[in-house]
Amino acid sequence: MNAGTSALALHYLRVRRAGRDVLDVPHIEVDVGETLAVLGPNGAGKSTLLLAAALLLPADGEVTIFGEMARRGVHVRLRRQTATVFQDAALLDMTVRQNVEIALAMHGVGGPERRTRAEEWLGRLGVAHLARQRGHAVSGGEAQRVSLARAFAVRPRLLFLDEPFAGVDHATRATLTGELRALLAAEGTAALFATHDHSEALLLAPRVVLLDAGRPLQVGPATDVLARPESDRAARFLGFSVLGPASCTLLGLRPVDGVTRAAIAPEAARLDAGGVLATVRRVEAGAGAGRLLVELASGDSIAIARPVETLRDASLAAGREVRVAVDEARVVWLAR
Amino acid sequence: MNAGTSALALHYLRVRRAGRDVLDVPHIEVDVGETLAVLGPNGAGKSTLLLAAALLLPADGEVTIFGEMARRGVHVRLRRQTATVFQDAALLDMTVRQNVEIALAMHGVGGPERRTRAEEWLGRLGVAHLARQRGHAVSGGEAQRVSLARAFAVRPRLLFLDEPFAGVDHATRATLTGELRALLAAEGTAALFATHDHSEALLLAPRVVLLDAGRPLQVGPATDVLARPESDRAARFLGFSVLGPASCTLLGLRPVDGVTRAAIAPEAARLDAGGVLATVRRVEAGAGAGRLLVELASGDSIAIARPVETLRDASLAAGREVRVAVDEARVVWLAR
Amino acid sequence: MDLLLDALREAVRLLRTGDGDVYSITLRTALITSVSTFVAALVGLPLGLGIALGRFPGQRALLAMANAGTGLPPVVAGLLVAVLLWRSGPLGALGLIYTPWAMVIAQALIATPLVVSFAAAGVMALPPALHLQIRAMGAGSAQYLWLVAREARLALLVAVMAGFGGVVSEVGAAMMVGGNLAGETRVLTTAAVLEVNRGNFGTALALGLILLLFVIGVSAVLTTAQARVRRR
Amino acid sequence: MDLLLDALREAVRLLRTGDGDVYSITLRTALITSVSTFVAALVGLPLGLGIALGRFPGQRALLAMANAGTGLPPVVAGLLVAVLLWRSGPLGALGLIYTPWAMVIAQALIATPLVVSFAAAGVMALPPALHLQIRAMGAGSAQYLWLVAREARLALLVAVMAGFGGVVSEVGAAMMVGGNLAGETRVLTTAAVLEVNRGNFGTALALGLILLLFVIGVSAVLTTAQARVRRR
Amino acid sequence: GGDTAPGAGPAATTTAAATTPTPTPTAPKPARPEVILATTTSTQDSGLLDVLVPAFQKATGYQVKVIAVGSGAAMQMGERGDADVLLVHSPAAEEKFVADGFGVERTLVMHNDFVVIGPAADPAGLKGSKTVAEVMKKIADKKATFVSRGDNSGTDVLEKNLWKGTNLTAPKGQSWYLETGQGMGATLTVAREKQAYTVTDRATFLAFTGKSDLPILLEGDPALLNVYHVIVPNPARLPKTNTEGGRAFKAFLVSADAQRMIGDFGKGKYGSPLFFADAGKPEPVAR
Ligand SMILES: Nc1ncnc2c1ncn2[C@@H]1O[C@H](COP(=O)(O)OP(=O)(O)OP(=O)(O)O)[C@@H](O)[C@H]1O
Ligand SMILES: Nc1ncnc2c1ncn2[C@@H]1O[C@H](COP(=O)(O)OP(=O)(O)OP(=O)(O)O)[C@@H](O)[C@H]1O
Ligand SMILES: [Mg+2]
Ligand SMILES: [Mg+2]
Repeated sequence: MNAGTSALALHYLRVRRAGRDVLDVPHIEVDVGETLAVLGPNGAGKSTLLLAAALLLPADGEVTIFGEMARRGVHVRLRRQTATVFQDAALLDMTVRQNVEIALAMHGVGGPERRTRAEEWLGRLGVAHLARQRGHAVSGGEAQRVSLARAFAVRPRLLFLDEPFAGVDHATRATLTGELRALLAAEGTAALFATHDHSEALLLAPRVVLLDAGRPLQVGPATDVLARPESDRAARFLGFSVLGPASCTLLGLRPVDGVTRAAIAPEAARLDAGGVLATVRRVEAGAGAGRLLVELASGDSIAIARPVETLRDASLAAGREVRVAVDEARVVWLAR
Repeated sequence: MNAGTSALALHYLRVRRAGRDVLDVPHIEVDVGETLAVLGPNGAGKSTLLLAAALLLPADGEVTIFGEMARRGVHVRLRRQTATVFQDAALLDMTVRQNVEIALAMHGVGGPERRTRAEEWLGRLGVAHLARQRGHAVSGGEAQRVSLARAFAVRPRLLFLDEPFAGVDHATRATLTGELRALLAAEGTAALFATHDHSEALLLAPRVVLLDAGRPLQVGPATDVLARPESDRAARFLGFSVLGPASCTLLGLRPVDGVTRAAIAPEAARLDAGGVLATVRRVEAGAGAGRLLVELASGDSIAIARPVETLRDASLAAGREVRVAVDEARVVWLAR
Repeated sequence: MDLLLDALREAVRLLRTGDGDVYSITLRTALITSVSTFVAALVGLPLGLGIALGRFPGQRALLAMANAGTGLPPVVAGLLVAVLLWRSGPLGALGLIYTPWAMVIAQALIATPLVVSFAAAGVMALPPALHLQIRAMGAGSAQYLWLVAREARLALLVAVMAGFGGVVSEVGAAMMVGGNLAGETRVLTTAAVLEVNRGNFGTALALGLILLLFVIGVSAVLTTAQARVRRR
Repeated sequence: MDLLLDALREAVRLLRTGDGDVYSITLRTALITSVSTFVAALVGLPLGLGIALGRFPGQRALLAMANAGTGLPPVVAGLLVAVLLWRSGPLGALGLIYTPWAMVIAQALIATPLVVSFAAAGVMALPPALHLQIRAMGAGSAQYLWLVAREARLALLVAVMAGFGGVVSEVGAAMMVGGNLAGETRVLTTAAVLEVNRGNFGTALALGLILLLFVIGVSAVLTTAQARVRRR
Repeated sequence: GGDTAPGAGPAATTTAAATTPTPTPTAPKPARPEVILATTTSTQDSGLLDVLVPAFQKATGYQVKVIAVGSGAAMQMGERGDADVLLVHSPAAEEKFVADGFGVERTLVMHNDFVVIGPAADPAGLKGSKTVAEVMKKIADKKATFVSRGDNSGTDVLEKNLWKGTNLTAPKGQSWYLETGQGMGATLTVAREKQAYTVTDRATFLAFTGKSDLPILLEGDPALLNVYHVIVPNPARLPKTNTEGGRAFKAFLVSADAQRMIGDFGKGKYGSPLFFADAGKPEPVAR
């Protein structure tokens, strides 16, 4: 590990909570200026990972921030190089502007500049009009935005972002992701970024780590990991349908090298008059996309991407028979 | 208003908070078995609307639930026909299962059935393994799921859902939206559903109301409202780019009936070698989609949908020159 | 300083030999203070909850009274109860003066405002969202109160301990309405005062130490509960 | 019952005429209890915060001591301080016994555990996420303590009021170390006890009422702060 | 004059100071002005000290700190050197105090007397009895409720002696024998409420007149004499004490002025004095 290029290095990081190992990470590293996205199902340990890395949760193992290993006495100094946006943005019981100013004060920013910088960032996050409102009297998304303003305003070298856009409305979210990306690049800020949104991960992070049950499941370039899961669990979490040998045969998919399980992205499946017969189970939606869940004769289910506008069509009602085809080129074969 | 068909009717509902009118709704009605989605930017008043409708926040005006007007003394009885999932799921300081059971107890469900029903619903929401964990010791998304289990378990006739899937991972979210839709249909449950996700609104709600600054901006069928905003504000909130006359001319768009402002969905714009010259401002992402924000010579910006995988391409770096075209058939002309 | 050592030795001696009725006095102290604390909790906890949660006229006045009542001098409380219970008083016929019951009444009068004030403060400190959650589940008034109390249980325990601490240490009311009658209404505090008056400061301190032992035992319940919550 | 009316009338008379030095006694009461409460707050608030927040050996023992100390009988506290301050005691040379300073010391000893215990309980009741938020902002120890204290300010006010209530109403320590000297260490409670001993129950009650008036005035600060928070 | 009513409230201090004729101050400001007087509750509760102390302070410039406790506690303070002068009424204990070398210059100041009071109905039939021995025997025989202070005060010691005088076993522990462990005032209140017999000093009893409905059933027996002495702690044994101040107060108590004030105290309010000045008289023998 090179002190000059590593913003954050975690070694054999373990957290026990309520008697369970909720985090067990052999090694994760974030380079200076790099953004690493953390994806994983609910309860995977994303928040735990961020808190432990931000030195906010006692953990076994080593946390190294810009080359300096965290140990008693240096925590505050190390934390001042970072800023954290929590999943549940909790503002202090003071005005919104003071909430930002207080963080600036801790980073040694002088009085007059505190105020201008606080107002600047509240403005950039579209909550300048709330500056004099009390921190407890804002809406969920507003609190999230103030929390982002607070984190950005201190100009940290390393950012911990825990689903920071979860409660933010879509128009603002798009703007914010765009600004965040520009900002991180301009300031050379590193970030560890927990999210459930693949598009955000793809935009912001060159690399992602998939976390599951506290352990890294897959690490790599964002486009690779999201498009090519390496295990059943990863595939299912990423929204792929996992098919066994019977289904593969049914769909005419020829496995490579004796591997028999196929992961199929919803976009790789389509309704096709020439396809295999299947029964509609239900329609699903989320994250801007629609999916039709159908069951094959083999018993496996397969999700098919559908335009959201068609989701309420009566032709897709549960129990209907449809014909399904899969784009063989886009099938991901699972070794495990 | 017909008592037999109306699940929820709000009349001249007003809420003041910290000296501001944060909600001012002349009339909103949800039919028995119907789902109405509430969309709106952060701070629009969605949560306030739900809380006031659920009789949890003092408000001026009338709230009628299944034909019975809320007034002193009947609140508890009316509330027992409803269930609410809050934006910030707060569990009580008892085990997860007890959190569900206690709600069932309030709805008069007997001891042994309480337990089976609680376990059934925790299972359906994928958090059965947490049944014995304390309510304060679960992750954000887990708490959200328990909160959903608690709401569904009581089999309400009217559901208030405040961004219930915001912290839920995508795979689960897809499953849950699908199940929720089936459930609402099967049980004839009505719902008032605040969300930021258009796909969820389109899947679950035949009708949506756009809320802005506490006031309904536009109400109608989900596909209409989301595809055809009627005002600048609605258009911008829904992710449309709003262009003035100069830009329209530049792009060769001919306004209908002297109206001069065009709202353009990101999907209606594309990069096109034969298009108009524009400068890349930045890339954005969110809700599963990517967008390229470019600036026209006229000064207006326009967002163009892009596949998420391409968002980090160097060719889209800020400052680059691109050529843009708009699909005239998909332009929405704004009267105001 | 020697006095402190003497007192310690004397405390051990008293506890070993049971001299000076120290066991029966301690038992009586335990009984009387438990009953007064219990009564105060029974009255004070619902009142404190009600004041913190309800919206009714006079609520603020009640809170103000309870807050002020935490400074009610025991001797004044004792005098008030004595005036009622004396033979010449309106309740004189009950013959309660100089009985443990009189002490219970006076001490409950002292402890109740303490319980009310601290219970109300504790309940007001709960997160506002909690109340909405509980109401949203369809809680009736009783269920609502019960669940809020359950969430505030540590604060309510603190409130009850405040009441207990107030009565176990007070002497003015116990003297005034109990009369410090040997074998009947003599408790550890009044016995200690007696020893002070007798000039037996060592014995007085010894009795104080025994009282503290008792209080430590009782308050360990609170400390343990707090430690458990803190560990999470 | 007549006694109560008499007492009321007497209280009014005392306040109108200023007889019996009632104003100077009230002023002295205010001064002594404020200083003791201030000292107790100065010592107790940081201790309470530290116990609630820190992780150090002996923390639980300290909490247990503070919790138990809320039941420390004033007369025992008074005796302890007296033993130190008597001429024959180790600090006798300071000549503090039977001065207001002695009362301040004894009362601070009584109030400090109250402040510590209630401050700790109040801080422990803060939402756990708050601590993370503050630390995440890069707070040093002092900034952390300050911000936590700021968030818990109402609970800390309650704790200080508990200390104040404890000393303003107590009489054992004030008598023991102050000596109830007219014009020097006589405060409202000790004056009331003197009147009780003299059989002037009406005057005693009147003094008690005046004390209550004073306490109501002081505790109004708390009630007002609570009402403001509640309105949100 | 010295007719300030006992129990006139804290006002006594100021009014008394204003109206007491003061001897011309001759002494210069004392080197150690603070004098701690340990005394019994009866001198304080009756209001006598509210008259004497200001006069002394005015005359001499000393500051007296009156610590009113039981005689037992007062002598404890004396033994430790925490008092500069004692005014007490527990002769046997006083003699032991002096004999043990803790006190010097024990001087007679005043006396009043104890009385036996009880319910008007007089269930034990004390009325008409001539001696206190007779009275105590009747109470014991009838097992009539009797309230004792039980606090080692002068009064308490005397009362305990009265039982011994009748050759009865000590009544402690008998169900009819209540020990309050409190001062005289509180004990009078208990006796009133319990409609019980008790022994009280006349000063406190008179101060409580109107608040106690128990009549005097026996008085005048020489055995009921209540004698107050002033004692100065032994400076050789207790060097830290303010002997000078203690002696000054002693001298004041036996001065003609103070003796007159003592003799006049309470006359106006109760028609009879509460104390009888005794300075210079021989030690009373009957006890
Ligand atoms: N305070 C706590 N005490 C004990 N266990 C906890 C606590 N908080 C979380 N957990 C458990 O730790 C595990 C990891 O939680 P964590 O909050 O890190 O998950 P997450 O990946 O952030 O999930 P989400 O997507 O829901 O935010 C979960 O199984 C959860 O139940
Ligand atoms: N407790 C409060 N006191 C005063 N004002 C409040 C309070 N809570 C919210 N507000 C204000 O009320 C308005 C509406 O808030 P509300 O929570 O209803 O918004 P929302 O539409 O749910 O937003 P979001 O998408 O962020 O959840 C906002 O402007 C907010 O600042
Ligand atoms: Mg999380
Ligand atoms: Mg909201």
